[in-house]
Amino acid sequence: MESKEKYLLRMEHVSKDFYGTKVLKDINISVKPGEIIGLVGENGAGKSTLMNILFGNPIIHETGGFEGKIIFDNKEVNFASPFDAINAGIGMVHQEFIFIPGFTAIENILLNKEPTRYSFFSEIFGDKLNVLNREEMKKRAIEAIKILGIELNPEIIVKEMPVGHKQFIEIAREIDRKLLKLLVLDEPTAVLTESEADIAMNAIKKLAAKGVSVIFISHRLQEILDSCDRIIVLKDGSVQKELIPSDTNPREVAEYMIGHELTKSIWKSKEIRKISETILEVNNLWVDMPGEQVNGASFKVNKGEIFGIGGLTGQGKLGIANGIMGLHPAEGEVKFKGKPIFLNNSKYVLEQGIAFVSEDRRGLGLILDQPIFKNITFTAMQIKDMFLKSLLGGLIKWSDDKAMVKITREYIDALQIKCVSEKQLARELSGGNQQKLCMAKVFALKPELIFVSEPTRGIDVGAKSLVLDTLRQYNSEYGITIIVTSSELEELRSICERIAIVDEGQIAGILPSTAEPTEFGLLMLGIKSKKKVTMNK
Amino acid sequence: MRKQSLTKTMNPGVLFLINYAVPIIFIILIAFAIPLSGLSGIYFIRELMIRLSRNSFLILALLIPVMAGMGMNFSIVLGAMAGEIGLIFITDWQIIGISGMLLAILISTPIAVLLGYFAGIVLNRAKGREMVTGFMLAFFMNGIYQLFVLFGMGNIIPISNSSILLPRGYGIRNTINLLGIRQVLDNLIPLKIGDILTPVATFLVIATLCVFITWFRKTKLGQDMRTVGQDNEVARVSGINVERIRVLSIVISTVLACYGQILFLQNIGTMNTYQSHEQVGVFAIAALLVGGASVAKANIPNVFIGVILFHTMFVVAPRAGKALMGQAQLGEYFRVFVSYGVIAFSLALYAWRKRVEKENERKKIMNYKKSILVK
Amino acid sequence: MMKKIENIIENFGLPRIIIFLFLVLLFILTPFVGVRFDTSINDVIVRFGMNGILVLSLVPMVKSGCGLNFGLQLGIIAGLLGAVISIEMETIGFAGFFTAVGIAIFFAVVFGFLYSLLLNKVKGDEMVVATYVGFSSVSFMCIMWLMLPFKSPNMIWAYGGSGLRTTINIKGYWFHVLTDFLKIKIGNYIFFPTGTILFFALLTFLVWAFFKTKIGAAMIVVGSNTNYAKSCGINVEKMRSISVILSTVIAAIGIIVYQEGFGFIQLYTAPLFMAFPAVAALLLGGATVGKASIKNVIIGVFLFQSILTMTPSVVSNIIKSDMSETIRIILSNGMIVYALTRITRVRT
Amino acid sequence: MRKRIIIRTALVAALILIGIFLYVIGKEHKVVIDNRDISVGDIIYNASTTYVVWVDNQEIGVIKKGERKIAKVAGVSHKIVVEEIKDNVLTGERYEKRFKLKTNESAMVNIPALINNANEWIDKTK
Repeated sequence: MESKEKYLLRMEHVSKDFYGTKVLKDINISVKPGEIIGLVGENGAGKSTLMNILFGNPIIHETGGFEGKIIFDNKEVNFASPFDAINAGIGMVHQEFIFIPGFTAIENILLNKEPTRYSFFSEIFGDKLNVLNREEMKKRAIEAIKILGIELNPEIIVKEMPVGHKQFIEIAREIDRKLLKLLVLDEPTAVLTESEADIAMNAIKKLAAKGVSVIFISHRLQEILDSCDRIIVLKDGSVQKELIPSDTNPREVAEYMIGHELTKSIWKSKEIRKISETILEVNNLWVDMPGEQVNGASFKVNKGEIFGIGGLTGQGKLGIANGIMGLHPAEGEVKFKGKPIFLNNSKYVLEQGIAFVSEDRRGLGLILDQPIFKNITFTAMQIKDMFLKSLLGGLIKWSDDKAMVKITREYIDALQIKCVSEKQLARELSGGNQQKLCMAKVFALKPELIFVSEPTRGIDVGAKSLVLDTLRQYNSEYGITIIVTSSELEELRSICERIAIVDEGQIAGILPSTAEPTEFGLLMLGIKSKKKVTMNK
Repeated sequence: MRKQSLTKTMNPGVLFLINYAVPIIFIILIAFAIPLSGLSGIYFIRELMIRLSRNSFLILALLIPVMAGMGMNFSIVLGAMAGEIGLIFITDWQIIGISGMLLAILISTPIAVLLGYFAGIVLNRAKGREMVTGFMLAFFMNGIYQLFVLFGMGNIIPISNSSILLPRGYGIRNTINLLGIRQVLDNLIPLKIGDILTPVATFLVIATLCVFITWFRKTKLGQDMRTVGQDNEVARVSGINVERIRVLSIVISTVLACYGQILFLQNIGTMNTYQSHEQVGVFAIAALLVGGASVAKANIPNVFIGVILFHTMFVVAPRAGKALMGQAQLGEYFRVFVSYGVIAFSLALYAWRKRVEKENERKKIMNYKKSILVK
Repeated sequence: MMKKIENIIENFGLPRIIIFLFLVLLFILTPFVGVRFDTSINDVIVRFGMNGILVLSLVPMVKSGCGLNFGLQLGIIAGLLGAVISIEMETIGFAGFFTAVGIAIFFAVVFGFLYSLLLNKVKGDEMVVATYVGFSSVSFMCIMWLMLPFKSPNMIWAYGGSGLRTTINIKGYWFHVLTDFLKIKIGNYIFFPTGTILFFALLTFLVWAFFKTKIGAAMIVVGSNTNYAKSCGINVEKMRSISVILSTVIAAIGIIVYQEGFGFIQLYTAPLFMAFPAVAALLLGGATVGKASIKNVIIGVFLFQSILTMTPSVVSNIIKSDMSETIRIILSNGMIVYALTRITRVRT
Repeated sequence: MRKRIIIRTALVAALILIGIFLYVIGKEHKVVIDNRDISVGDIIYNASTTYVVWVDNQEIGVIKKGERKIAKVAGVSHKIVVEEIKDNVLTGERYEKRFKLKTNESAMVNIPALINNANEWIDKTK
């Protein structure tokens, strides 16, 4: 018993499944007071789910709770809501800012924790009529900032601050909680410059020295190696390995993160391709896609190849396709078949013969309340004037439902879309069939180049292979160039010739899919080359 | 096709112009209208004095919902109705003088609270559309008010004083004479500057309200409202009961509007039972916007600047119209046009500005990224 | 069972049910309070023809996602201009009617275009802005009616006072040209305004047809999923503009048809509140802020006009005073408030 | 917490009391002032001259004999003052009386009776 005493947090045999699919399998993690734990893992390794469980996020309860138990501060806990977790002394700093831009640093640090002075009206209308104690607020804010050890005037409005500092505001807010025992940091350094990141890491170490335990989630492996006491590698919902930074190296971590077992079907070239000409050339592309920013990506795609874009979520891989398709403001030079194309103009891009199967199937991919045949034919009708009868000498372009239905039937057979009839609403189809619908819509455009984002996200295994096979087929039969963007490395390696890994909005490197998985892992973990690592060490 | 940049933010000078377009235009208009009207300075000042004392309170009632991010509270009309119901009762009971007015306030407060609560709940169910909803709600409640006053009073609600009842025996007359409380507050502390009678007491009341609002901003509740006003979601995750705060802001505003209307009518001295409240919302809001406020930001100076500019226009427009076209009617129409136009114009400006500013924010972030990534 | 009822209420909307029951009650009561049933039916049909097009005019904007057109007055003004100018030109009969329509369309296109530029700048806040654009344009026209140099003695004040009259009698110009076209008399009390109804049917068909064309289809998509539309390379702003212009034009025609049946052109502040009944009618027909169809228009106008015609006669016969105005206010505005509070709940 | 409940209940009570108080002191009463002959039992007081009348220090005006004037006053306790006037000159013949009125009571004052100190100088009616 007393041996366990020295642990602040113990998660024992924690398992969780969403609708039958196990996302966490028998997790055992224990954190000592004042210890910094680095949490590493691919997308879907279970990091976020684990944290949601710890914080008693409503999603967990709505989906039937979890197995196993959590002992925090020697009490078994199962928080009903994040607020309970906070009251128990667990703090969280999110990747995306959560504060009021129009408020000063002080007001933000003490958001809804403001100390107040008594006013008589509170007797009549309740405590909320007490007056804020500005002096006290300032004092506490400054204390918190001091611990962070940065130069920051608490009086200025956060909106006016340099972006880098904004992250500190959130950390400071957590520090201010007197009863803070455990702090969870989710990618806190994502938006920070190297130097700011260092400051942040030092602040975190200071906290730990004060006895606050820290769980540190980051994809910047170097930071983790530099500042954590222990590294826990999650993979496919279970603890793959616990490592001590001092006696490991990036490569090892990457190995554990990506895993060894070889894919059943790595891409095998049917015949060795002769180096064909470049079809798409992207130079220094910037895309302002919230959460998936692209910061100057450059790469080339060969005609007729299947090109993969991978990387961890939030690093910007999705931004590339969306940017080129003009769905988010973009800047930079994109050449298609040798001639430059305008950005920020979807119609133009589509007319050039570039099409897009969006990752946001229900939002961008389909009109859920419209029948299948409309969904498949609409884009083609608008862009290529297909499926239109022109009356009064082309004065009126009347939509030709018969032609639509005809082509729709063809695709329904070709892609084996399971539906009652072509008149059925897209909303009523299963995820897999909706995805096929999106693809049919794109094929109907007869494009030369297709962007496909997260083609198999949230669809069942059977449909998965079918979708991938369809892509392969259209690539080999019609020689359509396909650029697949996916968070699942295995998937990419199974259909792509070459895979580019995106990290912090830039192409970290391009590898043939036959390369060692670990190599990809290293790229994802922001380690461009051995040299840089040693340099930072 | 237009070339768009990720990083080129909008010129702040232009933004400033957009912010204050309405007051600027107004000042220009007035600059032209005053000489045309040929009004004597003294008359002019007297008029302004009256209108300041009469309208300021109602406009101040708009400030708190703006703070809570609910935009211009078109449903202050509900408050005005509550106030009028109070006045109807005291006229019926023949309670006169300052005590009559206070009693009216006392009676109408609970009604205003209830109406405000109702309005708050309705507006919560129309997030993002508070204004148009509040506006329609005002129309809707006007119907209910008619039902209550025109058919309920003298039927279900006993009204003893036949002089305010319609000849048919129930329902309140179209106009009620408020002789009993006419200008009792204005003349409570009589003070003559030159030959202008200043309603000192009324101004004191208004001043008190200003103090209250400034104080309120400093309270926890005030802070919560500002938080909610800035960002619902952040407020929610930091544990603030957003819905409740929003309702409260409307309740307060409604109650204040109720007092405002009583103040207004004690100055006028007669009450159009079925019209007095109808335009309250429009004029108050127009005035506030003219004062340089926006849907998201309004403070006490805006109120007074607004009253002065807006009502100067009201005073001079008819005369100017007459001088210009030989028709007072013209000026009449013109000022109605102005009140509506101002609202349309500044709402549009604001909605547009909101977009520009959002883009600017994103662009700032991009700039930052570039600065750290491009070497 | 309980569940089922709840579902029905949820789908059909409580106020709609209440109003419907209220209407049924009215019809049941008519004979007992000594109101002629046939005449009231007749009124309903006539008013249906008069108001149908105004309500129809709302549909394009709803479909393109611009919400309920509280700025309907803009179209009405265009219509009024057409009407008065046609009279100034002393055009009579069908010629007069169609001159009016023609001129009205011209103005409507201009106004609609400018209006759409504004609405595209204020995406999300269309409705509140539209409301005040409507109001201010009406009050602006009040000034214009005073100042515009019209000469026709039937329109300007007989003695003194410049500017147009508040109401202009169109007898002798194009009064009832549609109503009396192929008019069918049934007994002494009922007649069927074939022309009006036909004209309404024609416009309805055109609107329906429009949404079968390439542009129409694109417009619907813009309304139902803007991002999808963007990803298909549709120019969202352009589609919205077209829908706004379309709405304005139809509204302009609508008001002329209304006057044609009513017999008078009402100027000055008369159009101020004309948007709300139309909107209410559409909603009553089952439309929401985001969805509206021809069906909604027809059902809505019928229900709404029935209530407007029945309440005064029936209710005032029961309680010896006229409550109809009050009831109208509560019904129409209540309907709108209800619709406005519903949409966001659907969204979140 | 208890403190709070007490304060709030007290407040509500206070407001109600204030309400009643306002009602009482704000209530409007009609006071009819006659300058006419009046017979009390077998005595008859004759209205002989003209008087100026004040009620609650507000001048009601001149009442010639045989005339009547109406004053509207608010509240409970009131003071009426009459002074004789001869060829537009106040004679200094002042008579003062105080009287109370319950809510929804109105009074009828007879000057001849008043100046002769008869008990029937005032007649209160519901």
